[in-house]
Amino acid sequence: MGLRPAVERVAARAPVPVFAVAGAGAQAQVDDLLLQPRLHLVDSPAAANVLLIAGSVPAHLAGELARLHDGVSRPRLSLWWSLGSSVAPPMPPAVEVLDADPSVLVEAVVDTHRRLLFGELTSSPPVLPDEEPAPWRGIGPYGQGGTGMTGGVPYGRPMAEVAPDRDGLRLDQLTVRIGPFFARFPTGLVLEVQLQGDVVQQAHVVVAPEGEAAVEVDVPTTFRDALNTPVPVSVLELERARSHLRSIASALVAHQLPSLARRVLRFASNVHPDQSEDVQRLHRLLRRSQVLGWATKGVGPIPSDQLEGTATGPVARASGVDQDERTTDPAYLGLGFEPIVHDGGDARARMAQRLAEAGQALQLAGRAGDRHHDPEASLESPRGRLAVGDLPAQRLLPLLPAVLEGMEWGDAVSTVVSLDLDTDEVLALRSPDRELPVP
Amino acid sequence: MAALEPLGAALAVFVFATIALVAIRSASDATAGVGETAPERVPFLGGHEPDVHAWSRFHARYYVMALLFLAFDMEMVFMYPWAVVFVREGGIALAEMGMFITILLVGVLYAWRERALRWA
Amino acid sequence: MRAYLDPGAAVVSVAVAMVVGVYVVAVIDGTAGRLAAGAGRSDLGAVLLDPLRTVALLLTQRRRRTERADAPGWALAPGLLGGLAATGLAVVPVGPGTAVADPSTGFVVFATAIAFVMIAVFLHGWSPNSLFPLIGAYRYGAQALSLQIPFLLAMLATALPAESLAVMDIVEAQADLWNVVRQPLGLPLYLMVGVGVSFWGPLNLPDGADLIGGTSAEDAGTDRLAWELARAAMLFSIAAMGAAAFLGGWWGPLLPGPVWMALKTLFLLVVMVSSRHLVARVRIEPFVVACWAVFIPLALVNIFVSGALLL
Amino acid sequence: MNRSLTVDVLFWCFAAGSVLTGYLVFRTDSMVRAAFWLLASFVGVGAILVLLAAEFLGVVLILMMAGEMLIMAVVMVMFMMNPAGLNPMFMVHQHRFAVAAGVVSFAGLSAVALTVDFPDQPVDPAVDATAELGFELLGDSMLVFQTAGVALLATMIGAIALASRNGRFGTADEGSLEPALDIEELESP
Repeated sequence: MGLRPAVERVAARAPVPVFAVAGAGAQAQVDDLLLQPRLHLVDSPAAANVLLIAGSVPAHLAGELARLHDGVSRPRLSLWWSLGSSVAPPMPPAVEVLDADPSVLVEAVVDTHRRLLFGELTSSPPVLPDEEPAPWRGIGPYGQGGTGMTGGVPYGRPMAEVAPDRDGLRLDQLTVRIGPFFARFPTGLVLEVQLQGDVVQQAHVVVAPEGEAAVEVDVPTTFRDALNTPVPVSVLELERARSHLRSIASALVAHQLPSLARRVLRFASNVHPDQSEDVQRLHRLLRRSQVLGWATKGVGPIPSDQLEGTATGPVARASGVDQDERTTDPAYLGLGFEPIVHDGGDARARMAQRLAEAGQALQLAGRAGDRHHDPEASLESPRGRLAVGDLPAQRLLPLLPAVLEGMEWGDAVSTVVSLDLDTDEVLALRSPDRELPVP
Repeated sequence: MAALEPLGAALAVFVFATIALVAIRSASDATAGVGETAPERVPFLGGHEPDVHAWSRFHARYYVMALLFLAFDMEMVFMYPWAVVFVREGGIALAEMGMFITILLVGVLYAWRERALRWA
Repeated sequence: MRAYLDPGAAVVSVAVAMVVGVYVVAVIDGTAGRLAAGAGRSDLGAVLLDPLRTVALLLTQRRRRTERADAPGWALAPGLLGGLAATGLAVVPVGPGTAVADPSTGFVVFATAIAFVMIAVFLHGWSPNSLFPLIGAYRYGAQALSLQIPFLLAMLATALPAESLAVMDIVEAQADLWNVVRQPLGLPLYLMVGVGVSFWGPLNLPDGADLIGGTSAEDAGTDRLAWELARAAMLFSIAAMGAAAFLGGWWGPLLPGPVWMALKTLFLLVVMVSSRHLVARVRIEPFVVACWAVFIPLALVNIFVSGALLL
Repeated sequence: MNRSLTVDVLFWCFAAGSVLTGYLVFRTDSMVRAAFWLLASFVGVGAILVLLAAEFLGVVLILMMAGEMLIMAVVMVMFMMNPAGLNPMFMVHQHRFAVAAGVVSFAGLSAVALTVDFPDQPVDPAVDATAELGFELLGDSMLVFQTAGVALLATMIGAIALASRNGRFGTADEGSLEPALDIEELESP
């Protein structure tokens, strides 16, 4: 005694390592937690003590959520930040926070962690039963579960098998499903990739089976409301700028610049119509940091001819497709709106496109006065054309297999990040055969 | 034999620092409670379990670069003694090493030209 | 006769220097991060205390194993990295005739410590038997093998004027002119490689964000603590050597030598540590090509030009 | 402790360590461990070289082995069927022959070591061995040195030509014939 309580007292004042799962309707709020100095958002559950589940996580992810929970380091607890959702997570959390105010959440997380350290709360026990992935003990000549050089299930799992590759070697191919809680992907996105070394040989998107209770995309957002009711153009455009800036912030995190991401997030949360020069300054900063430079140049190119019938929005415009639903809206025409188009079609062009559009959106918001958009015209969301039953994510995801093929893993992650997929939309996707529905 | 003591001091520092860090790393074992369950030991892939062991015939695609490195590393050995006597030998040292390096740079140029350094 | 301390004194002085150095790295990182984030008022207390609190927190976190991990390798990796950092630090002289260890091959000993970092990182990534650490380990293999030659060449240029491989002589030879002036290409190359060797910021490819932590993705508690300590120590030891080899070590007006040495080390630390908040992650493949096709020729030009100027 | 005793103790530690780690290379199932045990063995040999007053050569040996053994680990993992030793296996084949070869070579080397009258010429501590090596390279051994350069160039080009599939003239296996090996057959245990 003596030393340990002292260490625990000091530890209770440290930034709390949190693994955050952003469920439906919670992505923006979870992204903003990066601004909280008393939380430390981590990418891997091993580094975390608190599992934060925000918004609603659909029931079909129960197994994965349980496995994630069991991977969190002890002492651990899970905490649910409801954010207006009434559907509790499929795994009962120890603590619930009903208030949407982030400072209340931070208080709760810090307090939970402190009580966990002081033994007032007990570390949550493993959810999954203590079962080996496959029975192996005592099997085989050495009791390791295998036979021969490559047979059996040594220590519970089989070994990988060889497959041909483009450089003529036949080496092991690892088929893994990455997601649905991979920190760089939106929650719910599961990529089944075949890796040889660090190169993606094949990737495909696994979708939740039909019939699973859907998290309806009924989480109200400005753009979903705008489908039915007229919304002031200034409100829409401010929201667009915010969304684009958030997307840039998560790209910055993926490119290992969390500090700059904080700067962008702070900008996004206080965004104001007369800040378009700040966007210029941000552009210079991103160029200098090479996020809009060699870090993304030539990564994940999507030529415009691949885009027919698939992506719309900034992804399409970054590939040189001059198409924007706002040009059909009389309110925007009155403002002299002209779509911005970049060419290049790579991750860099997509990020530059979003930054330019954020600046444009701020200008439009400043000039819009009290104009309202026309709910009859089709709606351009920050991720492309939005209509009932026509979600941008559904148009973006089919691009992934072709783009990711043959890509180094780091570039593959940059590419997925550059598509700016919406968590709510990804969580809503269903298909009968778990394959992506063809748009 | 005069030069051994400094190396001995460096060795002592190495041994001590290594042991100290291994000790720090083992510090929490003292407070460890019950063992982990099997699901707690599953490598993290984002929620899904891996189907196979990650240990495999890993396709390191930079093997050509690695072979190039082997040759170049060998060359570096010649350069240390050269650097020490460079000033005393003067122009001849410059010319000889210049020739040696030029020959080896041809190899790098060849690798670059054959695109042997790229893999993705 | 070359300078050295007896083993006990050597261990104590390096241990003290490493603890201070690691803490300074953490404080610089916190400050640079807050500046880059443009946070309004800076919270000095948090900058100074958060590193210590995080150490305490990691001490309370349970370590974690993965199924069928290489436990000895996993335990050894951070120790090896820290031992290498300490050895590198030991051969850096702090004042005229004052060094923990100044072998006549000091420069080669330092280079050896740098070269073995790849063994430590590879072991760290291989041991957990998990996909992302494994990819990180192999990626560092490519990174370290490519960095090795430019590093050795950039360092070797400083041995030319000294006519010796002893770090003390390399510093002595800079009495009139620092190597950073004599060989302007040397220091940028060295710093780039230094950031790469301690896998920091833009060159943190083995523990990168795209691999959700890479070789340390499965680390918890003291595993993570030891690894981060060792990595920061590596950064410190590289900055110290950079100050000695390029910035004239203890040479400087007015202040005593060791103070100059500390100031120069601090300066290089600020440059290297803040790179993490200024530059994005580099892509591994173009980086490998750049190392061979650009940095090696540049380092050779550096050697030959500075050599020709010496004659 | 007196100095020559320290050197003796260190020598025996490194010597025993080298032999032990060298033995462990063949006792482990994991290719990575095997490569790193071999590395440890080389480090011991390098340290012994240092104790023999060949300071530069010893340290440089250790320096070089880091890169070489990492490459060895990477390549062994690439091409061995069971790289991590998940299923235990034997690194040694033809046990009887191996034991016999080992005993014979040990006996031979010991005989040489015991019978040869080694020259006893301690190096003058004032001599800088590294500089001597440099003068040798730039003087009498100049031709050897330059030949080494050409040999290394040939190594590089040969390695690239053999190992790299892509090149200026298309892929290496264009128009080539597969060797008549049944891969599946090779892989069965």
